[in-house]
Amino acid sequence: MQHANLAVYILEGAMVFLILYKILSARAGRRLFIRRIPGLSAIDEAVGRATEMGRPLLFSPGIGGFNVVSLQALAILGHIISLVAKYRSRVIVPTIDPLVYTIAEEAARDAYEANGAPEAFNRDDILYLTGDQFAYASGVVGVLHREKVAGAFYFGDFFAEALILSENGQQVGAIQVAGTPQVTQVPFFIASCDYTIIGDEFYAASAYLSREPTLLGSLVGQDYSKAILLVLMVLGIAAATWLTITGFPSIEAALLRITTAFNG
Amino acid sequence: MHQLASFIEQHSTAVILWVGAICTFAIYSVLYKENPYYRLAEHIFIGLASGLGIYMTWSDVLKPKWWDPMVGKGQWWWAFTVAAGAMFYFMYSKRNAWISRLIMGGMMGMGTGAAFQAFANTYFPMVTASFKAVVPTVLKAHIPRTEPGLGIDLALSNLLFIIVLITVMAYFFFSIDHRSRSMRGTASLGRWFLMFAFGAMFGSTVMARMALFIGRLDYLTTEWGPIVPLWLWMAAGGLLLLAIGFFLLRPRPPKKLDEQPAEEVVPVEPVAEGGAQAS
Amino acid sequence: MRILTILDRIDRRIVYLLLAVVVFVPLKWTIFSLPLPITPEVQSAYDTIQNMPKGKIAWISVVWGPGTQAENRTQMEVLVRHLFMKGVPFILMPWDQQGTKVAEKQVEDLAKELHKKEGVDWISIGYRPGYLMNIIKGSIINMNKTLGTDRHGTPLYEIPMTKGKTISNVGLLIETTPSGTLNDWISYLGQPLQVPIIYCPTAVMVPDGYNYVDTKQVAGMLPGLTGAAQYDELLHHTGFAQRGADALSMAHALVIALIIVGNVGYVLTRRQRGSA
Amino acid sequence: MILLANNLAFSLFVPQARPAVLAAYIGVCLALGIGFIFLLTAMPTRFRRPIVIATTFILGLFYFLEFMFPGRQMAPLRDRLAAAESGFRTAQQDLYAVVVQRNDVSARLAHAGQALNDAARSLDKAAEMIDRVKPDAEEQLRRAAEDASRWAKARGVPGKVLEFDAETGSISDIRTQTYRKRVGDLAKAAEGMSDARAAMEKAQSVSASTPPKEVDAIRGSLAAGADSLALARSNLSDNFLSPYTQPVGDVSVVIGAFALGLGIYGLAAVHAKAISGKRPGWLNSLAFYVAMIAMTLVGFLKDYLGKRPAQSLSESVYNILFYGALNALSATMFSLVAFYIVSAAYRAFRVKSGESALMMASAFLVMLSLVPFGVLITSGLPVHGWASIFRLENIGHWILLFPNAAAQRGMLFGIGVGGLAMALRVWLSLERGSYFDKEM
Repeated sequence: MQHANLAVYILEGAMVFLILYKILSARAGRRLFIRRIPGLSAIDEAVGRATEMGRPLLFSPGIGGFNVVSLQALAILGHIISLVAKYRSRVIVPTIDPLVYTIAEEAARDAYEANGAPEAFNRDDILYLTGDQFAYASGVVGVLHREKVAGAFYFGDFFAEALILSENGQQVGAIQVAGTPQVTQVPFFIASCDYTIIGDEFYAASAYLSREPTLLGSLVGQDYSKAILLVLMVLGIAAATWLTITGFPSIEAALLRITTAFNG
Repeated sequence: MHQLASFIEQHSTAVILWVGAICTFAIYSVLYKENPYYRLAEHIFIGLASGLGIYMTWSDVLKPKWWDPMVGKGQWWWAFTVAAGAMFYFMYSKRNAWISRLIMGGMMGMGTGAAFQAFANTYFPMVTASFKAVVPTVLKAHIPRTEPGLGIDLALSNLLFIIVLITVMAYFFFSIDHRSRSMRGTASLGRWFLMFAFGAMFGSTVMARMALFIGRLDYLTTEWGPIVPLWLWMAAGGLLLLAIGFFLLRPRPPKKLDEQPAEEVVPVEPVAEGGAQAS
Repeated sequence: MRILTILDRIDRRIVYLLLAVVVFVPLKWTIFSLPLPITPEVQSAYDTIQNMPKGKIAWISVVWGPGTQAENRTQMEVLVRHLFMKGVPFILMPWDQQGTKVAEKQVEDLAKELHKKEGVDWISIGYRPGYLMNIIKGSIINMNKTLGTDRHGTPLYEIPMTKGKTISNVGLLIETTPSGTLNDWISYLGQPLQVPIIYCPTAVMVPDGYNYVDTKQVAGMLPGLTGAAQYDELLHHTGFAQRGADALSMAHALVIALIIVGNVGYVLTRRQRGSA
Repeated sequence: MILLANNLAFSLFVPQARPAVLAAYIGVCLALGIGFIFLLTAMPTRFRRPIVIATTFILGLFYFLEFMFPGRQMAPLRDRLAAAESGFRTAQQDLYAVVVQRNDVSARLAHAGQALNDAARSLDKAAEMIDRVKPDAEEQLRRAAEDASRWAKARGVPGKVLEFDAETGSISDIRTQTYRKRVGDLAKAAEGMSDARAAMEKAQSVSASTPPKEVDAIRGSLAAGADSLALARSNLSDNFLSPYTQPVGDVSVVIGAFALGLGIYGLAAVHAKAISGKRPGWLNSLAFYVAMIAMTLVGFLKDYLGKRPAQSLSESVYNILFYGALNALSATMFSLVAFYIVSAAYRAFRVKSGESALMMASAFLVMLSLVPFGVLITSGLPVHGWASIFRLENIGHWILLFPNAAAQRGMLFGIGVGGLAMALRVWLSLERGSYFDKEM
């Protein structure tokens, strides 16, 4: 659809309202519960192990451009980098987008400074590896092997190169944790990584890791939004089923109108 | 110079085929292990791709959208974008790094403002597409209005579709504890369905990926192969046999296979914690 | 029991070598040609060409480049073979700079094999950059003027095959593609002029392609390399398509065998460890 | 609103054709830009964060509002078109029922006829509206074009620049462009309506005795008619911001392109350090430089050397580097997945847990269903009838279409909502985390 209609005003309006409301109430000090996400607990372990072994880590923010997914990947990177800086370990961040590259570099520098070790920050660890999908993949494969990384994290948009990266990481014996909103690549990460974050656990990751009230509130708001969608679908299914049984023309007309509104 | 030029131009097809074949072998060598040839190919690859990136940024973006309107059509105001672009480079300044954040913030704003339209266009149709009837039409006497001829098979499939959809969505509720009584069954059922779907995605991708490999083999055998002299084929075949022989007969350190079977493939013991993932 | 534990962890290099052999051997030499069940969409593609009225010509659109030639070139090959055998003349229309050379060479080879002549049985208009819709719409008004010249620069109205022909002589469109160009053909040629379309997508695009088969917007489809192989079988011919399909089958068989072997090894090793 | 913004743009942004004047203007722009940045450096710290927040919000607002405001101008016409479209869709569904289920045909046909009659009335009204609106729009277009040329003459802008402008759509002539699009859209809507009407007339002639195949074809053209009405409707929905989406998009793409230098600078610096320090592998870094410079150079040379021998040489070298090296490297790297998919399947699909066994089972079934030798296993079963559902290709198809599609959709809803929430937080500067919390 080119422009919003009533369906958009109601549905997106409700979702935005719920998310903002939950953020505000969380900021006001309401305690919120978040279920366990096992793969994310493994991040600390991977960082600790890499420090013990004296080998670096690798974090790939995916091959997406400067978009919402990459921003979320950078938020996760921020958490990992401050862990790494605390342990005085190393993390190599190969990037494919110049803007993602600059933000990653700034985040890394800040994290080392905040942990009192600005001299431990090495600018060469944040890499820009061209904008080409498979040139990027070949570069990451090279880094995985040459640096003998002890842990690899893949968070962001991944496509066909997902399996190339994670299989090579597997070969060098790295602990690997991955998460991507590209659902078709999830099975390949599951097959070759130790932990895989599935679906929108990817967007829950920064809230889970930082326990920041704003993010926790947003996450609960997202749950309510999904509940709205679910209720809407259950109602639609009930109506469609009722229609097959009774054949009321009014139900048919209503369903047709809703479908038209939702499809623009 | 002239001779080189005319040689290249005359033999450019053969040169392209040879360069392509060498690059192909260099990349495939990484399957055995990371080695200097792969490393060289990787660096050349990144170099070529960056070079092409620079050239394409000019020829596809800056020239048609910026230089031509500005210089060719007198739209002088495009010069302002230079200042905006220059703001990125302030990230290297200690005191004025915030200027780069200003332009970054602007770019982020543009991306996020468009998210509302993207959401409506991507996910709204999915909502209505899920309005599926789950009762076969044979159960009642009169004419069906929508979905005429909904047979038992389709009705059952629809029912399964909806169960999968609901349980999978339930798995992704974060503010409800999965250990709670109401959620335990639903969420774990959702996870089972997820794994089943992942298997299907994996299985349906194999064919497309194999076709890519067949494509490379086809390139090597039908395009590059015919221009390769016979003696080279034979030498290469001999070398390959030798290499395989060496690999099979290579001295191996004695290992206690029965005690630590996972060691050879995965030097680091995987963090085996229940429920994290399937492998 | 050592052999069983080995099954549990075959070195990945051996796995890779097995794959290379299993794909290469059936591709290079026709060792076995597995009989293929013919699926309806391939059969109807075959019937479309078989039932083409006399005096009609075909358009072949080449959207692919060398990246997907294993699939798309093979699909084109089997269809061109059928057109040559039936004596249907065709115009090759390449839209990809690199694909042009590969496709033209393929047609030249086939023409030599089946003793067909360029200009009488086939022509190629050479690489054409440009917006597909404009070319289709222009051709509907005046085909020979819009398409202009063939790849050697001869105007189409001087070539015996196309002399005096218009869009109404076009009785078939063959679309060989690795990307989403089908919609333009359907909306500007297939639906308005009722020109049957044979759709040849790559394997990744096949699930989507069945939608068009269901709605009859395409007359037939050759799904990836296996579709081409089935077509070859309909032509009673054994070629690269058949070999490629064998290679695909073998590769899948290898994956399945490896999974079985791995599980046998895994179960036995575990049992052994459990009893020790 | 369009008029106001456009008049402002008209008087401020005048294209300059004479080279000297143009150079001066560009120079002044650059100087102003530098001055602006200089001002920013002097900005007190306490204002910095609010300015960044405001910039993010305002630039996000453009696309937000562009989506949220429905186009006011043609609203009644769009409503008519929507009504006609819904009539078409209803009739289409009825005909579908007629084709699939042969009982109660007459009731269905009556219902379809009713819907089509309603649609016809809506179409008539819409056509009336178009006839009424179109002369106005044409008049406005004519006046806008006249204004533009008069104004151009008054300011000494050569007509060539302006005319050329109108075609490609730059900010200086957005008014003309907007009206031209509106006139074009009206014409297209009328065309779509006449197509739809033809389909409708055929559909009205359907009777109980029409052969099902024909009914099905008519149903198809009804659906196509409904689609073209929907297209016409969405084309007519421009609001006051829509004409600016193209220029705004161009500006953001151009500004983004300037950032490439950051990445290339970083990449070049790493390799330069390796070469100057003779670090292990410095020869590879040298190869990187050679490749990058060669590719950039031949790319530009082949475009800008004109017809010289050196040009054709650089064209051949470009072909070798692009088709020979880059393409082969890319395709080979991609095809590595074929190997990794085998080793991953071998290692991961074990009966270690119920989950991995389940994943293995579905992968197995789908793989078998796709290849000839798998299909051969169940080729003994009948093609039609209930037993056909056990044929492997049908099982595979069913898995992809039902459980797989449902699970994907369930995941996608979560991902969509998560992305929307993230976008909302970034837009309103509510996001927390290292980069977003930093003091400026």
